[in-house]
Amino acid sequence: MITLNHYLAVGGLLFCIGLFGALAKRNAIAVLMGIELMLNAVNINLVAFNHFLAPDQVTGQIFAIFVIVVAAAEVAVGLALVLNIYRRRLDSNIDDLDWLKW
Amino acid sequence: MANWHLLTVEILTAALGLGLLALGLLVPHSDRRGIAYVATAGLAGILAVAIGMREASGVVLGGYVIDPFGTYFKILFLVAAMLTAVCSYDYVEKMGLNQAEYYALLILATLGMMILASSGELVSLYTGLELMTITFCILAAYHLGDAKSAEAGIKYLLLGAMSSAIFLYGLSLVYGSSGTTVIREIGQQVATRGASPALLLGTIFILAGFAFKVTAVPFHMWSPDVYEGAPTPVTGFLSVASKAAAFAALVRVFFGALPDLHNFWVQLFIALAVLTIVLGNLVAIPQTNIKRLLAYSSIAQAGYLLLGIVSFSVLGVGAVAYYAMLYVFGNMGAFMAATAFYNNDGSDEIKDYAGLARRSPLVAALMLFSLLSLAGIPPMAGFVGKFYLFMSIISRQYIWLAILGILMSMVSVYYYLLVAKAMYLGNPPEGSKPLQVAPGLQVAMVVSLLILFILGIYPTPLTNYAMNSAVTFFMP
Amino acid sequence: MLDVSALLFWLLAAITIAAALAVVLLKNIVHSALYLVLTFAGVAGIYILLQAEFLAAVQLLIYAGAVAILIVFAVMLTRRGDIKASNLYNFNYLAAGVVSLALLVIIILGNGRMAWTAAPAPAPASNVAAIANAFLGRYAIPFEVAAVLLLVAMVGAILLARGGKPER
Amino acid sequence: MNFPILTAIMLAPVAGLLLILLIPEREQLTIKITAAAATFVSLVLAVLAYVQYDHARGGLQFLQDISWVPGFGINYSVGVDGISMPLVLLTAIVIFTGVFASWDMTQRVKEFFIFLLMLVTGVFGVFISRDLFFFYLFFEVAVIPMYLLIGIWGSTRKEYAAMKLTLYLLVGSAFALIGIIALFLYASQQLGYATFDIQTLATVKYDLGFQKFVFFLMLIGFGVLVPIWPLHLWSPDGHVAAPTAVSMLHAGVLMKLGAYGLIRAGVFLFPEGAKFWAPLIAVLCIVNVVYGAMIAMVQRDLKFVIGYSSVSHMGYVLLGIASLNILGLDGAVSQMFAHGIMTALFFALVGNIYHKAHTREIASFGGLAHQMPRVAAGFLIGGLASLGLPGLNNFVAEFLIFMGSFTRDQALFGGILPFRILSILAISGIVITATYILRVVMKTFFGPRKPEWDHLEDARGVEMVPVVVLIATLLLFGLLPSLQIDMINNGITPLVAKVEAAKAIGGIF
Amino acid sequence: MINHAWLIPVFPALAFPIIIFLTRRVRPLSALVGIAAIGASFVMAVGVLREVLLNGVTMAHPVEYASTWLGIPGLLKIEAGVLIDPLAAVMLLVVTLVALLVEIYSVGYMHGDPGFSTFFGYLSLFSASMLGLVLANNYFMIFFFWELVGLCSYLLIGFYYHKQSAARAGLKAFVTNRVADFGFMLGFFFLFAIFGTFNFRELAAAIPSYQNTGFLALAAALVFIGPIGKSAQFPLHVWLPDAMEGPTPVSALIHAATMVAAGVYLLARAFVLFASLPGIMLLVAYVGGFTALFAATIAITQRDIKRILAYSTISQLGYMVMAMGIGSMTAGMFHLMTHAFFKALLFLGAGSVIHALEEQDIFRMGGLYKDMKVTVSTFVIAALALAGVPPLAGFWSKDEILAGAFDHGFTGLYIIGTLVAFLTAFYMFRLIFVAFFGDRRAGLHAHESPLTMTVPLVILAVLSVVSGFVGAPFVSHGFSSFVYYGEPHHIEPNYGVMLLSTIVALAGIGLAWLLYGRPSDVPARLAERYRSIYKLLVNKYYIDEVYLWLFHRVGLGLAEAFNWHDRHVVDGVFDGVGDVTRLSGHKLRLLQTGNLQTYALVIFTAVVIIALWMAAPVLGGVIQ
Repeated sequence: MITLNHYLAVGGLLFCIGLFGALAKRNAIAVLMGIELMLNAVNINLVAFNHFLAPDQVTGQIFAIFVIVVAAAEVAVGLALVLNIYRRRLDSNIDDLDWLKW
Repeated sequence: MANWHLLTVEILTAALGLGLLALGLLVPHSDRRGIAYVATAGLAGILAVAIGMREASGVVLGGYVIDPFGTYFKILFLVAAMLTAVCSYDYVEKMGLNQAEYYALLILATLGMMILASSGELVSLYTGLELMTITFCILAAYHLGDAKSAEAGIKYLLLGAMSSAIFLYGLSLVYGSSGTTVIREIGQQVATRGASPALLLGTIFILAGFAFKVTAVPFHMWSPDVYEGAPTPVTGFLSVASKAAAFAALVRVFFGALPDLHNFWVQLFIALAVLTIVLGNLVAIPQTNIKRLLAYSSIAQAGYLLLGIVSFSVLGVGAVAYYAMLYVFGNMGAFMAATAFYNNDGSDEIKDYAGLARRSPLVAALMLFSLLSLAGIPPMAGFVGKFYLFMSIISRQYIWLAILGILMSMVSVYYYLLVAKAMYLGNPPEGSKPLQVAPGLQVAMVVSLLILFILGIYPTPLTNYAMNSAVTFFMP
Repeated sequence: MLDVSALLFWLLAAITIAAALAVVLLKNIVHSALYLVLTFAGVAGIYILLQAEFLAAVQLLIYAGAVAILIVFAVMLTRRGDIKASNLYNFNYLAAGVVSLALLVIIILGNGRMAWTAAPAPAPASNVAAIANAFLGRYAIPFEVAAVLLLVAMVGAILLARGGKPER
Repeated sequence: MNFPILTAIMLAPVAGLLLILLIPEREQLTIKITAAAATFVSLVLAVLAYVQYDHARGGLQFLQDISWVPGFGINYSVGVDGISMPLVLLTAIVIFTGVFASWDMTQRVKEFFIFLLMLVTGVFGVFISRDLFFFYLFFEVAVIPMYLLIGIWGSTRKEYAAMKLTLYLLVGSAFALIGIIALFLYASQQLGYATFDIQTLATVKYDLGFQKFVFFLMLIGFGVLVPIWPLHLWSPDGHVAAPTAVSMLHAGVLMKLGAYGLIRAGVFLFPEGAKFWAPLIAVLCIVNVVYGAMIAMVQRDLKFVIGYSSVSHMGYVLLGIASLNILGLDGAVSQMFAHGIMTALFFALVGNIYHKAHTREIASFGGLAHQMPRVAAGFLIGGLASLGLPGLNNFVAEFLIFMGSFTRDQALFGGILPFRILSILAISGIVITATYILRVVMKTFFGPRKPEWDHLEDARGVEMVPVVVLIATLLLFGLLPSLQIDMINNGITPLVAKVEAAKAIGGIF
Repeated sequence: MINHAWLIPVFPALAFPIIIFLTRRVRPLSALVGIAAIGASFVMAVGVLREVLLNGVTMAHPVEYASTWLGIPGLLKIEAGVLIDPLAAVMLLVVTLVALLVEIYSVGYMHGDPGFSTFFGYLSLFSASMLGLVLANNYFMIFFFWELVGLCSYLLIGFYYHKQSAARAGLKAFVTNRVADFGFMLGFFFLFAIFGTFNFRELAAAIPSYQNTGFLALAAALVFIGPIGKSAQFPLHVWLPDAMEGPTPVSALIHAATMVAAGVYLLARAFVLFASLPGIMLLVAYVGGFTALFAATIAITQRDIKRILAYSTISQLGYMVMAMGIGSMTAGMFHLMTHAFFKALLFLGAGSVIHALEEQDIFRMGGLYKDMKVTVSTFVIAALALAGVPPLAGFWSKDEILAGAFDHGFTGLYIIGTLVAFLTAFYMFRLIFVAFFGDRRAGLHAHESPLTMTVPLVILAVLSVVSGFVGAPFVSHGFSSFVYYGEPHHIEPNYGVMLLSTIVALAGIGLAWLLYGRPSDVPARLAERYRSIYKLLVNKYYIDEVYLWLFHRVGLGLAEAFNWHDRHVVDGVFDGVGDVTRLSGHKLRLLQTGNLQTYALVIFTAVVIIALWMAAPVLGGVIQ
């Protein structure tokens, strides 16, 4: 029997993989990918909760849709910024973005 | 439905923002300055409406709460937006084109904050939060000619996205353990079901998300970089309004949904407050860039605001509200001065402020008194705010916390006075001229200065409003 | 014994996780992007298992379609140097691994200790109708906000991607 | 309601300040005259109030109440009693003379007088406030103008000194603030309503632990300003760096804020706490007196001598407070007044010398009495006041303090050490004081004429205003002390009655 | 007249501001104001004395009236009052008379000095203070004026402030007196602590019945420190010789006749306190006796005319103190009075010489008697009086002290006293023979002083001759039945003592003549022979050196140490706190690396840490 916890475990795993990607990758786009993974993990959680705990309402699914929308917006702006920076520095590595520090 | 009128402020704001976007396409380039005035006037109008609605209360669509607390913060955002708009006239012109978009984004960010402050439901809270965050990313990167600005934008975006991911994870856990996203209902569920591991974990995650937005240490690290890189008026707006909005939402979530867990989260907030106050103030000392200095100082200010949360009382929330409002004037005052200086000399370095008092008494005075207000020196408004905050935590017997807070605010006096030292004690460089400040900005400066004094000397009306708005969270 | 849905779950879970791992572990960013699409698809499958068909469709459309394409484009536009080493780790990947693992343990433990309280009511017949109702009813405000948000993102993306004229 | 004389005293400088804002910078004389006029109004009103104070009725007089923040029981309420009235007068005298002592100021005159008047407003505010909130508010208002005044117009390591002073004072006031808030919360819980009114707060019964704790906070908070050893270092540095008028106001009045706060918000509200900590205060006061005087003896800069002498003299104030009886406290308040006038005189004269000679190095002087007989005479009189010569105000004050502490019958350290021994040790300071003051007089003013100082002109014209006014004040209250002591006693008696009514407890030692 | 006695100090007190502020530029007027004021006081003092004699005011029944100067209800009453008894009346007369004569003398002596007017102003202030002191009816008031006379002494010693040595001498005098005043003040604080009053008569009434003599003895001993300082008793005598830096009339008035006698006067005023404490009395007696001998031995080797007189003064003051100590207040006061006359005369005479020669070293003088007849003859009369040659004033008063010591069984003190009498006669006549007789030194142009100076000399000379008779044992109802402690008594003449002291005085004069009366190398040979003793005496037993060492090495050393401690340790600690704060800011700043993934890492690490910190409720259990 597949329980809620199974889904949550998948969500958790996905979240942490995404987190690892976001923390450990040099390329800004890869970081964005990691973030997308994290958001997907949240969505799995939301939908699973919706399915197992409160199926009378679709709150979780609605929430997930909003998350997807926001994620899309974030990606759009994020990629635009990456392009902007790339054009200036010919580089999309985050390591090098340290003009602002201390 | 019957109570759509409660949304007047939000609707007007959205209309203004979108209208400006449209206007930007219609108005010829040479005449763009008018857009700035329209934006300012529009904000002023909305502000008037909001003040008129300050006592309104009601719930729209079951999850959107209009109450004095929310309206208080909306007024705050509008004031901040107005000051930012006034402050931006020259600055934006210097940055280049796209003025209409700039003001539109400013206003839409304000909209996001309003949603955030009034949401009684997690989904709209999240969307409001993201509207604000993404708009700010764009605004932070708005100085297209400046590589630092882009860096600020991407730092804010990526870190903001990561923090909202964990925040969202927290929301999902809270949703899972209570079965609802309406804050009031969550509160009821928590009251009946009690604490559970996932709920507490969710609380921690949510706290991390808010801590990021309010720049609580150690979630603060984005802010100095972003503040430094972003266009100065945007930094001002970001540092006051987005922080205030996050605090408003934080209060709603923690006091509305999780009051029964306060024994749990108060400890976390204490830790955050201590770290924030200490680190913010200490690291501000060696700063040489005014924006960075203000960034650290505003980190420290967030720590003081957290004290109000720690106290978990009407007084505490009221103090947070009061402090947030005068913080608008204090911090925006400083940023207005910094903008005026940047417009003339193109520098944000404190050492270049030498002799500013001779070159422009008004700008120097505004900077000085704004900083003193931030430091909590009477008769500036900041003193009263800090007074309430410390009162609130002492009433909870956290005397050590109060001592720490006050001592660290004396450290803050040190670095604020370093700025004062440059402005007043230093001599202006050879051949420097008096600062040219646009009349509109001058008016805004004088008004801001006067308000700082007035709120410090006669704080009663605002105090009453702030305290009354805070009562909501402690009514059975 | 394993029933069909369980089998599907394990399968989808395995694909999703494996693809996700590939996204973060591979050194070629183009490959990463492709595996990302696969992950999104896997997640969409899980949604179906959870009876959220509409959401699965949205997921496929927006994520696997739009977002992934956007990313691939971006990868192409910012490509420079050797594509095989376009997606390397930074210097603190070890710490990142430790933190991620620790968080995983915490999440699993926290969730695992939960006694989830299920609502008694049965699932509504049609998700789609319920979702539509919710969008235009209870969630009208976030819906509008999301619309504004997308507009903002669009404007912003155009502004930023177009770039400004250099400093005067 | 009658004419709000106290508010008028406080607002006269504000009015002057606003007027000065409107005067263009180059009209220096007009600015100075405006400042002098504003402070003169304060002075006249203060004298008037002093004379009109009804001794028979006693207590707080010239009351004025305006509700300010009702929710927190904050009222703008002013009034003076026998303790604060002399200090209001002191402030008025010192600022009035201070304006004249700054008459030779030529650099950034406008800002200078603006800040100076701002500063004095705060000082007046503290002394007239009956509301603890306003008390504290005014207390802090005085600090920042001080920073700028010292930082801009000072000398000798001015930036360092200004920062040091500001931080010391603010850190001190931080403790006081905590104390005030804790007190307020405790009291409003006991009373059932919120109030910051000092008289009302004094009616509350605070439990012993609370008293000890809060009094300690007050001791640190106000002690810094007194300044109590070892928190005193801001004061010599600050004195030295500050421009003349600021030194006058600073040593003359600002330090008194601390002692006043300690009496008003410390002893009056927490008599048992005061009893507990009194021995510590007494011990520290000996350090202040003796150690401060010893250090003054080896200073090379005239202002440092006076700076450390202030540390030493304020030690007597502490001794008076520690004695917790009528004589001692009468003396303490009287000493606050007397020291204020005396030290203002010193700084006015040293400022005069410094302005003309551009140095304050004692070793470089000698025989200045030849060139500057009036300054020398004034300085000598100041010195005599400082060493407690009869006929001058300081003598009366010190005498009362000595009597007060001497008649305090208490045994410390389990009965081994009578309080009296502490007081004897402190009194021994009069010998050291005489030594260093007269040595300075000798080295600076006596001895053969030095031709290199022949260009120095004696004080004359407006420069003599501070000298004459201050000396006259010292003589007036020195020869007719009843004028002062009756007033002070009027304020101290109820306070001591409260202390005596409090539970008898042992001291910290 | 008695009822207006409070006016006596008021005249000169008014003269002071008048001279300083009004008449300073018109010198003759200044002198006139000063003299007129003290003259008026003198007239009133005579009137007071007359009324005291006629109206039966006695020691037991004085006249006292007072008004409150400073009162704190129930706690403290400080009076400004007047207490007139024979003691005060005599003292008033002595002070006003000497002051009057000195002021007249000063007109001549100070003629041409740029500080002429100021000088008269200070003298007036001094007279006022001294008279106030005499009239005081309580300890507080006596202390008040005690300090003021100290101030005047300081001002007048340092009158020639351009001389470094004068300035130093003034400082020394003031500080030394401060030490004494500190003790004095503590003493009457103790009295106040015990009895709750400062008033002499109230104390006199209360003291005899007080039981705790130990405590009282402490108070008395402390009070006695006051006279030790003011009357220059060992070990606080060091200031008086240096005080000779002041103008000579000042030395005559303040440092010989009046102010230094204030200590003795205080002992007389406080006699009831001491009389009840035999131990303290003994202390007083021996301090006095020792000082008398000690100072006399120094005087025999000094060369400076004023210094010789100064040590002589110390020695004589020691006599008076000794008289008090052996219980004979009458003798003490008697000697005070006669001493005031002849010592003032000696100083004025010396002043006349200095005025003429501008030279103070007696060995550079000689043969002055030819040119300065009045000065020298009056000086010799005074010296005879001081040496105790009958029937001059000094003889009677000194004799009474010696007789008192003998009668009361203080044999030791009696021997000391007699020895001192011998030494006194010796050093005075050493001075006279060396300075006034013998050969005239080359280059000296001595001339007699003007009339304003010589007339006071003559008057004082007359007084030095006759004033002794008021207290001579042959006179009935003399001084002893007038100024006394306890019961009036008549002193029986003790012919043995008289005879011995006369012989001793003559022997001293004779020895002086032998050694110094004609050219001789004996003194030099003696000095060579007893070189170490001679050096000890010339250097005044090195007491100044010891004090200087104590002050500079110990006092200033300690002060420097404190200063260093304050600047480095205390300031170091607080600055250190500041530095640590600043430094930690600088270090913490480096955490901000600029790398956004590090920031993210920190955020998530923080989340993990918080979760682990809260592991108990989150992972391991459920909070309540």
